[in-house]
Amino acid sequence: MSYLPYAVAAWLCLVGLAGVATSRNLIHLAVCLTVTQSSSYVLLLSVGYVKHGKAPIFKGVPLGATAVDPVVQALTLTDVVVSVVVVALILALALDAHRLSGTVDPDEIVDVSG
Amino acid sequence: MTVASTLVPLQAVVFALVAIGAPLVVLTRDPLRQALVNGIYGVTLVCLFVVLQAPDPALSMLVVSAVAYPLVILAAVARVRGERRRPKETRDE
Amino acid sequence: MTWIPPLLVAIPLVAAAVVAGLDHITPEPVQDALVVIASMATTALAFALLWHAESHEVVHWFGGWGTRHGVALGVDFAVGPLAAGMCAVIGLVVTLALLYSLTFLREAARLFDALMLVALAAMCGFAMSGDLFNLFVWLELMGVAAYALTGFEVERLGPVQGAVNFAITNSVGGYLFAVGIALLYARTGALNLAQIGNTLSHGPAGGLAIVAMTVLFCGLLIKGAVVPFHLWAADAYAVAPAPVCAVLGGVMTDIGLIGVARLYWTVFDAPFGHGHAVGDVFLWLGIVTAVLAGTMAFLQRHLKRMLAYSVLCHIGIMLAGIGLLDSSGLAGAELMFLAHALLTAGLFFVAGILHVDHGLIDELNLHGRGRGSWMPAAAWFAGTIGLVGTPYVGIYLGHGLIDEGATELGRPWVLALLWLGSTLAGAALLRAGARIFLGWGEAEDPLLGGALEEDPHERHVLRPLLLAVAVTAVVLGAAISVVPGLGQRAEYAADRFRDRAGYAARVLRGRPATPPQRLPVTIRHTSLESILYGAVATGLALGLAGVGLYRRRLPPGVTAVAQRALAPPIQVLRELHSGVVGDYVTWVAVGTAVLGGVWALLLHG
Amino acid sequence: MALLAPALLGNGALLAWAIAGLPRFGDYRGPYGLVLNRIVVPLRHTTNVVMGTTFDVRGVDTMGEEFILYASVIGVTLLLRDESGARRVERRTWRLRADAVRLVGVVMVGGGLLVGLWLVAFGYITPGGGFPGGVVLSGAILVLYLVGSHCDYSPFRNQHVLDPLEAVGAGGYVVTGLAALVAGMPFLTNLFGFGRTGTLASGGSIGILNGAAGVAVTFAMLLLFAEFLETYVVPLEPEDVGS
Repeated sequence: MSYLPYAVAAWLCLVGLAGVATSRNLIHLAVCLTVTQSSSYVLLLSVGYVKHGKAPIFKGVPLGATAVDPVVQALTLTDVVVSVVVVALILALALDAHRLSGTVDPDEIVDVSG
Repeated sequence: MTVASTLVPLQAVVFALVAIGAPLVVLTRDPLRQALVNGIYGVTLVCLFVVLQAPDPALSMLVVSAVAYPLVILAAVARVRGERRRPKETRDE
Repeated sequence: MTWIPPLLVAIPLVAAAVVAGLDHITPEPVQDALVVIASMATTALAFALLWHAESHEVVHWFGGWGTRHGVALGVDFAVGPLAAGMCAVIGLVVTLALLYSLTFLREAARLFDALMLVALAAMCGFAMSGDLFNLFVWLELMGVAAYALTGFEVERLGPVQGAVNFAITNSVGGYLFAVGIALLYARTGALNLAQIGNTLSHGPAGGLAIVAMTVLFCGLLIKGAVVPFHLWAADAYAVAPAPVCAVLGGVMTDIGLIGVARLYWTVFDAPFGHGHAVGDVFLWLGIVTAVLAGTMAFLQRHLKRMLAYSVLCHIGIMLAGIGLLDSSGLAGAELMFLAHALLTAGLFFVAGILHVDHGLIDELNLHGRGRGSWMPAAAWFAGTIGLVGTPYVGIYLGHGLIDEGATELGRPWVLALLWLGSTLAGAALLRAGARIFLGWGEAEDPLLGGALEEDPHERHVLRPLLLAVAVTAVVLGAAISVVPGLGQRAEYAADRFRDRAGYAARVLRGRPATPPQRLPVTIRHTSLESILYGAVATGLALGLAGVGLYRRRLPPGVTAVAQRALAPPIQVLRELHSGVVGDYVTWVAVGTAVLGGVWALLLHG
Repeated sequence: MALLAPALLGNGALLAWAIAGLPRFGDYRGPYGLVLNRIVVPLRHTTNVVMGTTFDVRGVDTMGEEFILYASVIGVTLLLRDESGARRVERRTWRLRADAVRLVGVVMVGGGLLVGLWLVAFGYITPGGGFPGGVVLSGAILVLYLVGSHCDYSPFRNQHVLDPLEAVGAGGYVVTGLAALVAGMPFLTNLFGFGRTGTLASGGSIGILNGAAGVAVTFAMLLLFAEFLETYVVPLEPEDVGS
């Protein structure tokens, strides 16, 4: 059971990747990307967890109390912003694709290949 | 060192919920319904962050899955649905 | 001088904020001046940094948070001569591209300028950073700017497709990188590269380190567009406006390789440096990339797509140089980066000029139309010769140093394969030049496939400015091989870059760098072998270009045999580059699994 | 593609191998986070170590993050711009008329603004901070425009106002960092007095950077929403007849 958190993170990564690779709709694909990315924050927060630790916020808590790692939380904050940004950009591109070709299917917007 | 699991039951349950939520998001192929499922998945992630003692990421995740994702995704879905499908522009091959 | 590194990031970022924020308010000339001055100032500071970094390691701890008992508290930029040189060239190419776009892209110019400046800051930050997560931040920042710049021409489907493929594959790469960060952090409890390396040098490496290395390197190889992670690159580079292509193809692709080298020699050299398994995988990936991309370049008729494959070809050669894991190879890769960045940018600029003149970007459609425009023609041919590696021109010196490294390592066959790559790519560019500027060859060639849609026509440009920028880039790039003393300095820089323990001591304990012995200021000479290879490659490239132009004049027997032998593989190659992003992501998954498997077999046990 | 399943299996095997080498869940041994938990509060007087890390110890990462957001707003604006005049059509205004809806809206706006400001203001003492606060604020301001019957959609779209504000947020972050450099200290050095632990005046420049991030995020999100909603608002008439 001690490895369940990491296994969940790996699972999210694979599920998201499968979704991205098979998606036929750019809006759906963008959301699948966020699932892939959620893997990285689940992994980060899991590796920084300390047994019986409290949040690293020392208001009304004596300094030196057992607390979980603050660094992974700071990294997760950045990661969350990145995922919003990527979704916004891909959706903007999806709207462009729809305006130009009437479809948001990545297989059908192929203009260049080879 | 105890051999017993370091994972408390509450945490195990939330991890399991997240693990179940992810394939549901991916397998919901209809974007509108997916936005809904993704919102629920976001809430499970928020719960996960809370039980991992990470209130700051939990708040960020909460506002992202309650405000940012729905607004942007629904606007995109509405636009794609609302406009009648235009014929693919002809290009000289 | 430790105040310089943060400025290379801060100046372009502030300028980007001001330019985009004050759009509609300040007059256009002021904005233009601001953009160009910010970029030039960044470049000038990067050169000053290069000067200083030769005898010092310039370490800047942000916020003054240094180290405590060997634990890095904050984030650092640690700059040696190699990183400083990268920043200088990045600044130079971006500045040239911004000058070029002053009249080339009038519409939505502010947004364009702001994104270019953001990309400049992100690339410099990436080249200098000494912190694993900080690398990720810069990687994502340059990505976001680049996706939008690729889709700049929103009225055509091609750019949208290119930007979609670019954004999705590179985002997946970013997530792989993030997973790698989490794994290494769990193992070492550190984010500072030097500290991670120190921790990993104790005790067995184990599967965790192998997998972490795999996902981190795969993330970077996606950015670096190395086979099989390269599929997005041609789609993206063929559709972006010429100045954007110059930046993406000239310097941003190479960023992935800078990351690979940095991570290898600060972190993974510690657990895996005793063998050659990591390097050999890079070497093979590089060779396959060089030959495959060279072949693909030869099969293109769209100039920018051809140049994109030429970029990938040289990326492959540079990766092979890094994969030799010695100073000659790394120095060769660096010198090749300098020349290749400027020459590629120059050729993209020339392609932009052709487009301005004729509204066309297709080799066959442009057949004979470039007759009489001798300046663009001269720039094109000079750039092409520089990219083949003709002795003492352009990338030659880099090629020669990589040759030396391979020979010392007892792998002389590497030379032939790498030279084959640049020959193929060079032949394609020569063929296009001959067809366009000299009107040689036939106006139809089914080998090259169907025509792609032409870009919209940009008319109101200051053509002399475009030409001046293009010629400057080509001349600077072609001269890299004969700059006195540059080769020796690159070797010294590579020595310092590869010294993991020394880097860790300089970063974590503030030990000063040992300044080099007086380095000679003479042209670095190369082995006789390289001169021969260079000469043969040039001849072969000319010959192949001729075959490309006058294929139908070959004896019918030869054509038939060639047709039968080559048609099926060419067909397979074209189908692999399908333009469908789902396939690309599948290839990313395949590549990661295979690389991880290979390293697991070679390194475990 | 038939290759996908085996490739994902391979990746799964790799990840499983890596996981086997990880310390057991809950066994984080540092050193990085444990050191920061010990030193940030005494050195900076902020009780929220995560925010102390985000805006001070690793402040440069957050600067990059603000610009990732900034670049994406510019990028989305670039991608969704109307290049061809032919497609330029009158924007439909977005007005909600039912009073009950508006009442709900006003309550939401009030609550949203309060929550957002609170999150930004106290972020470095208790959980919160510039990013979640900014997103909530932008949501509240968006609702404000939707319920306000007199202000139609267009002033909200007015980039002459929003662009500079966003730039002030993102640029302000860098300028705060540069101020330290000008003073002869490393970039982003915390120059100010650190105040009493656990109060608003604690943390020195953490508060300034947090505020800058809040401003940047608020207006970045507003611009982002505006771009997407505007695209949505374009009417469905066959505007491209004859073009």
